[in-house]
Amino acid sequence: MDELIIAGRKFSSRLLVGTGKFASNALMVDAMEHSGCEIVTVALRRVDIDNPDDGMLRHIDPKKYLLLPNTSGARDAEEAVRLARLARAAGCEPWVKLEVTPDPYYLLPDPIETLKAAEILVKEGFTVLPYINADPVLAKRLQEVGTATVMPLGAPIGTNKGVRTADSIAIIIEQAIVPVVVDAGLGAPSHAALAMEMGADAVLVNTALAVTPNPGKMAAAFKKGVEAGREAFLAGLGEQRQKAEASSPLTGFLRD
Amino acid sequence: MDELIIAGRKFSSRLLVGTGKFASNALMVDAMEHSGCEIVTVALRRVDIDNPDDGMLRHIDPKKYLLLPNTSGARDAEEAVRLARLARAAGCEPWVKLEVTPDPYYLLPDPIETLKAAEILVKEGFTVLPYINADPVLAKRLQEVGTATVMPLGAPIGTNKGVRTADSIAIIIEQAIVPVVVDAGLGAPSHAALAMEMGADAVLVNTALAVTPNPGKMAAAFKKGVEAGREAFLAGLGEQRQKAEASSPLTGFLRD
Amino acid sequence: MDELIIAGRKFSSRLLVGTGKFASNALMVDAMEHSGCEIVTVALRRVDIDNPDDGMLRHIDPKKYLLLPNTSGARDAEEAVRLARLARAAGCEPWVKLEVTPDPYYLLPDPIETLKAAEILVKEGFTVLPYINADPVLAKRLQEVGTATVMPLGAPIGTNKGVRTADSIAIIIEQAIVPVVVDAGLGAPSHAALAMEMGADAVLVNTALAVTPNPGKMAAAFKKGVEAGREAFLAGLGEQRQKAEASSPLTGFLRD
Amino acid sequence: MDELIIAGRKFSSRLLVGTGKFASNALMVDAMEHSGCEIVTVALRRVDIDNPDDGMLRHIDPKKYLLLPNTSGARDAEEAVRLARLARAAGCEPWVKLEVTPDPYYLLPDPIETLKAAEILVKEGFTVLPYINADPVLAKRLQEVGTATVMPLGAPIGTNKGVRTADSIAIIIEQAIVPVVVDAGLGAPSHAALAMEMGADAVLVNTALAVTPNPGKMAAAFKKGVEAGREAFLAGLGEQRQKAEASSPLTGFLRD
Amino acid sequence: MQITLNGKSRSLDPIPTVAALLDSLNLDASRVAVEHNRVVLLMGDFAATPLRDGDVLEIVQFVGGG
Amino acid sequence: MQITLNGKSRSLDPIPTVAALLDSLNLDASRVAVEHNRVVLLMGDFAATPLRDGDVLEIVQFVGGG
Amino acid sequence: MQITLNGKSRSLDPIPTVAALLDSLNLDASRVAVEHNRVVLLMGDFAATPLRDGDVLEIVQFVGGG
Amino acid sequence: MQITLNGKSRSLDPIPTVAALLDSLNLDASRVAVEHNRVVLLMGDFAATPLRDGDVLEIVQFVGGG
Repeated sequence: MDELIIAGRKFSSRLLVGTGKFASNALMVDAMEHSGCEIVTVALRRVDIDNPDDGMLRHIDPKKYLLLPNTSGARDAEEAVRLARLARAAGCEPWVKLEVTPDPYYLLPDPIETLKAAEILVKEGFTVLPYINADPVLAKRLQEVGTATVMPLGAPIGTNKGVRTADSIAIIIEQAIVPVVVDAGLGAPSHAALAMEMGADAVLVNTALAVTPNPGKMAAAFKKGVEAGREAFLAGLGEQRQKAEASSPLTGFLRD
Repeated sequence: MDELIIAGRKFSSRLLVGTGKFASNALMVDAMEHSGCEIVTVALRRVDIDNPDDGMLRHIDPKKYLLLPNTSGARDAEEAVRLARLARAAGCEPWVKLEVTPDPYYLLPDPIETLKAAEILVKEGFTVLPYINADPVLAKRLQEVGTATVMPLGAPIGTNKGVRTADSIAIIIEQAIVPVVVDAGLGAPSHAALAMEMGADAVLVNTALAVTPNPGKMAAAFKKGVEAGREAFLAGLGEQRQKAEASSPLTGFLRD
Repeated sequence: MDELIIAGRKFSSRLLVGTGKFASNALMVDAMEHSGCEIVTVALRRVDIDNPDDGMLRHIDPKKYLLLPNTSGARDAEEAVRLARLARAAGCEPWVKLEVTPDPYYLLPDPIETLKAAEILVKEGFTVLPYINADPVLAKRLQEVGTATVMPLGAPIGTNKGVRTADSIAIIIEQAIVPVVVDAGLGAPSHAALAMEMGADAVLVNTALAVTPNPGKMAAAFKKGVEAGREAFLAGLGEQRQKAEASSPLTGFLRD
Repeated sequence: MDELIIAGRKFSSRLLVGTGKFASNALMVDAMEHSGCEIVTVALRRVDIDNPDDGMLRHIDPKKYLLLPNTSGARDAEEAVRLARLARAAGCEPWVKLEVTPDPYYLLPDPIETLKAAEILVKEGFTVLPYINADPVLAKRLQEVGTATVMPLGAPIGTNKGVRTADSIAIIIEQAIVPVVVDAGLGAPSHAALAMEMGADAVLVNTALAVTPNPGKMAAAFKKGVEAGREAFLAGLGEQRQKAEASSPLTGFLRD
Repeated sequence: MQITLNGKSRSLDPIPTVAALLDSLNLDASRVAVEHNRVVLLMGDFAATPLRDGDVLEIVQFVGGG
Repeated sequence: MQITLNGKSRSLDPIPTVAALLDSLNLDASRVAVEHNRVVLLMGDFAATPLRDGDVLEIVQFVGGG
Repeated sequence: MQITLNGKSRSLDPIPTVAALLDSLNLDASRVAVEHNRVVLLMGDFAATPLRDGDVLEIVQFVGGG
Repeated sequence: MQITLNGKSRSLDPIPTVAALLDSLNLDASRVAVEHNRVVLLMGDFAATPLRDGDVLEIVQFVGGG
């Protein structure tokens, strides 16, 4: 049985889903269900004191999904650590998708602050899944401090550009001792399939599911794309060739 | 119900499978079954008079699969027409995958001879599925003479390079009045998914299934890849963006 | 001395320039001069009887530039042949850039009509430079009927996309017995350099020079790009490698 | 006059050359001269006590070239700092190409150690040119501590893959307040031209010049490629378009 | 009393504890997380955590995020 | 009699028809297609198609192909 | 007389030759090419080519093109 | 005396200074850089830097590098 194991915990789905930007909670849940995912990311934000809503959490069945709080919004290690602690205090398991993105335009991660926060959070007993640039050396250092995965980006968040960082991600995968989860920028099932064919252990998708008119249908498509890529990776893909190779016999033709 | 209709005939699978180069008939059948395909291509070759084998045909259940004879090996229109007629005489339905490939190295199709043969075969009542270079004008002319599909190549046969001709295939799809089947060069499920996301009606795969150690598993992977791409196309894919777009809220953060 | 030879005529420049779409004749001439080109393409159009201008021809020094009339606008072989004959009657040498583009949206060439016109024009003594899709088999057939070059497109006219058809152009170059001139779609010097590094004999550029605010400067840039690519091709480019290779010594470091 | 200014010092060439891996000092000098470069990188290694050679330095005219010592071989900040100090003590100006590459396979830079070393060296008065992964946030942080440039890699050292990190480099350029020098992986003049067209301020090349049979000729080609890209960037490149745009007039044709 | 709540200063009638504050704001203690003077509180501590003049509180909840 | 079969010349004892030829070669008529002097035969015509000296025959069958 | 010139029908006072027509239109014969009833004329033939009622002429010149 | 030179231990007849050491090794002081017990020396200091038993020296020079 082909299982994804993160920090000793087994998952049968290799598609993680983000819950941001959906037009409604109903569409979000529809996407979650069709995706077959077992891990969903959530963010922490201030309660609007003057007109509080009762939040989106009640829409997510804690028996079906592992809630993975992210530290989105954090601009440095300290803010990320505060958010992780708040999430745990709010009753989540001590898992955290570590995001430190000082740049508001491209939301790219800060390698220095991310490593700093990862060290602190690992020491505090968190299972840390860091969102990073596709930087093989940084990925190694994070694994050395004990992160449970590395989550290199395929392209900047929300761009739908696909695996633009393929060369670096291939190196990260080759050298990884923990699961590699490709995060950010995957805009189509073919992107997710490609990441999996390269040997990624899982992918995380949000924008592509949230911005389509049919989140449920798109989520089902991504589910198949991820499985397709994984199965092809396990089956063994052929090399790319320069010269053509006939798929029909080259002998026994009429004229021969 | 999302059906592929070729020459008035309905198919629920959008993955066509070629039967060449498999290590054994058993592996070929395994791939066919896991692929969920309803159309399989075959070639015609001289019987080896001195030690005839009883052929591969008995391994293919004619109730489950539409046999699509190709004209592989033909170097000009005349040879292609002879092969098509022989295939029909052998008891096949009058469908033909038209291939005219004078160049033995890259097995690329000849636009002139292909159009010539297509005209003759259409007049003789064949349902013609021509294998062509990704040439939008040629694709148009073939449709004008009445071909049932156009089958532009993604990359030379057997190279596994994927959809290298994406720009031209996008134009062919935009202008097509018959199904567009991307043929040749698709080496991974992500390639098939991409073709479908672009709006292709179907894909044909052979080498990628035949050269892997696990044809059945790879065929299942391609089945999912094709479905993933099709469903994503129907659901509506997002645009690629230059700037990032946060998937988590940008307001309400601790510091604000 | 590295010369480009077309139909026995020697050229020292490998950059051909189109004269369309310039904001003024002065800018056109500026681009021609900075490009170092020796061949410029022109089109034929009806004189506006009611207010004729005296044309752009007097701006082009026939001693410095070989005028290469194109058959732009032709939708079939017959129209292309008429235009070629008119151009010759107008006093041009019997050279023609053969363009047959029935499709008004993407202006892609028609392989059938192009071959038909090429045969007629070659018989009539024209030096024929056909603009074609990147179709290796068509390129071969045109050479067999005696065209002086083949001019495969890198991308549709005016798109600035670069050499999107690299795989096919590489095959055309490998198999060519006449100069291969990459035409259309080259939007930047890096595109022209890439084509030349691949072994193309020359490139033709128009839009990229006409649409920039500084045609002369851009033409000079393309001149250098073409020369850079040609010289690198002649010097011998290195292979792409997967693993890195240090450019500094790996031994004798402090710690060793 | 279009000058490259690094740390207040003006250069007319935007091509930096590495001196590693040349088959002979003569070929190295030949490449340097044809490249038109004004900055050359060198490495520091232990003298072989038992049979010392008198080094390559005497082949480099200090009046023509600024010697830029690199810290290649350093696996952490401390080793990099030691090397920089040794280089200065050896009589070089206090400029250093900062390289910290713990990974011996892909020689990719360590973001954490690189930033740490940069801070120290800037404080000690060095002009620091750090070699980094194409990480926009790291690039920003290095500029904040006072580096004179950032040198993001196009692809791993010696791979000749070109600007594989284009998306990230475009962001680095957009946000940079110091010159951006694309370093590593540039294997052909078209790669260098592309980097310059994107708005890079300069490029550094070594392997592509050292591994060719004709370093001098290749260096001249890169010189032109860099100038071509720079001039095109300054002239203003056109946008890529999806639809074609005729370069010949669409009206006044015979048939109209 | 004056406290700073989610970045805004507020004056309230004296309230004994964090739990009481949540009550007064009609916030479900099980749905929020609270940082009290930069110290994160466990839910169990809300009732035992006295509120004093000048306290700085962050009250957050989960929202959709990627 | 002399015939050219799949490109090779062969001398055989006289054989009356294409069907008989297939028999003599142990070929299952239902599994092959036959071109007789450049004319494609329908299976039903094998028995009715006389074989003559100098005839040129192509006997083909389906094989795996893409 | 009636002729079709560059696709438009025109009535003119009788004009003897193509050369004369170009004159009357102030067109420099050295800058244009002429197709007369679908036959391309060499410049040297303009003067010798009579113009008749119902003739179809195309008069073209070079313009910028790629 | 014993010193560690470029990572290798060496026993030498007593040598007074770094400059003398370079001499004895036929190394051109103007072409090398020296680290003495982890302290980088300026060229001008070679003569003034005494060599003692147990000293650790690195003597490096420039080579081609990218």
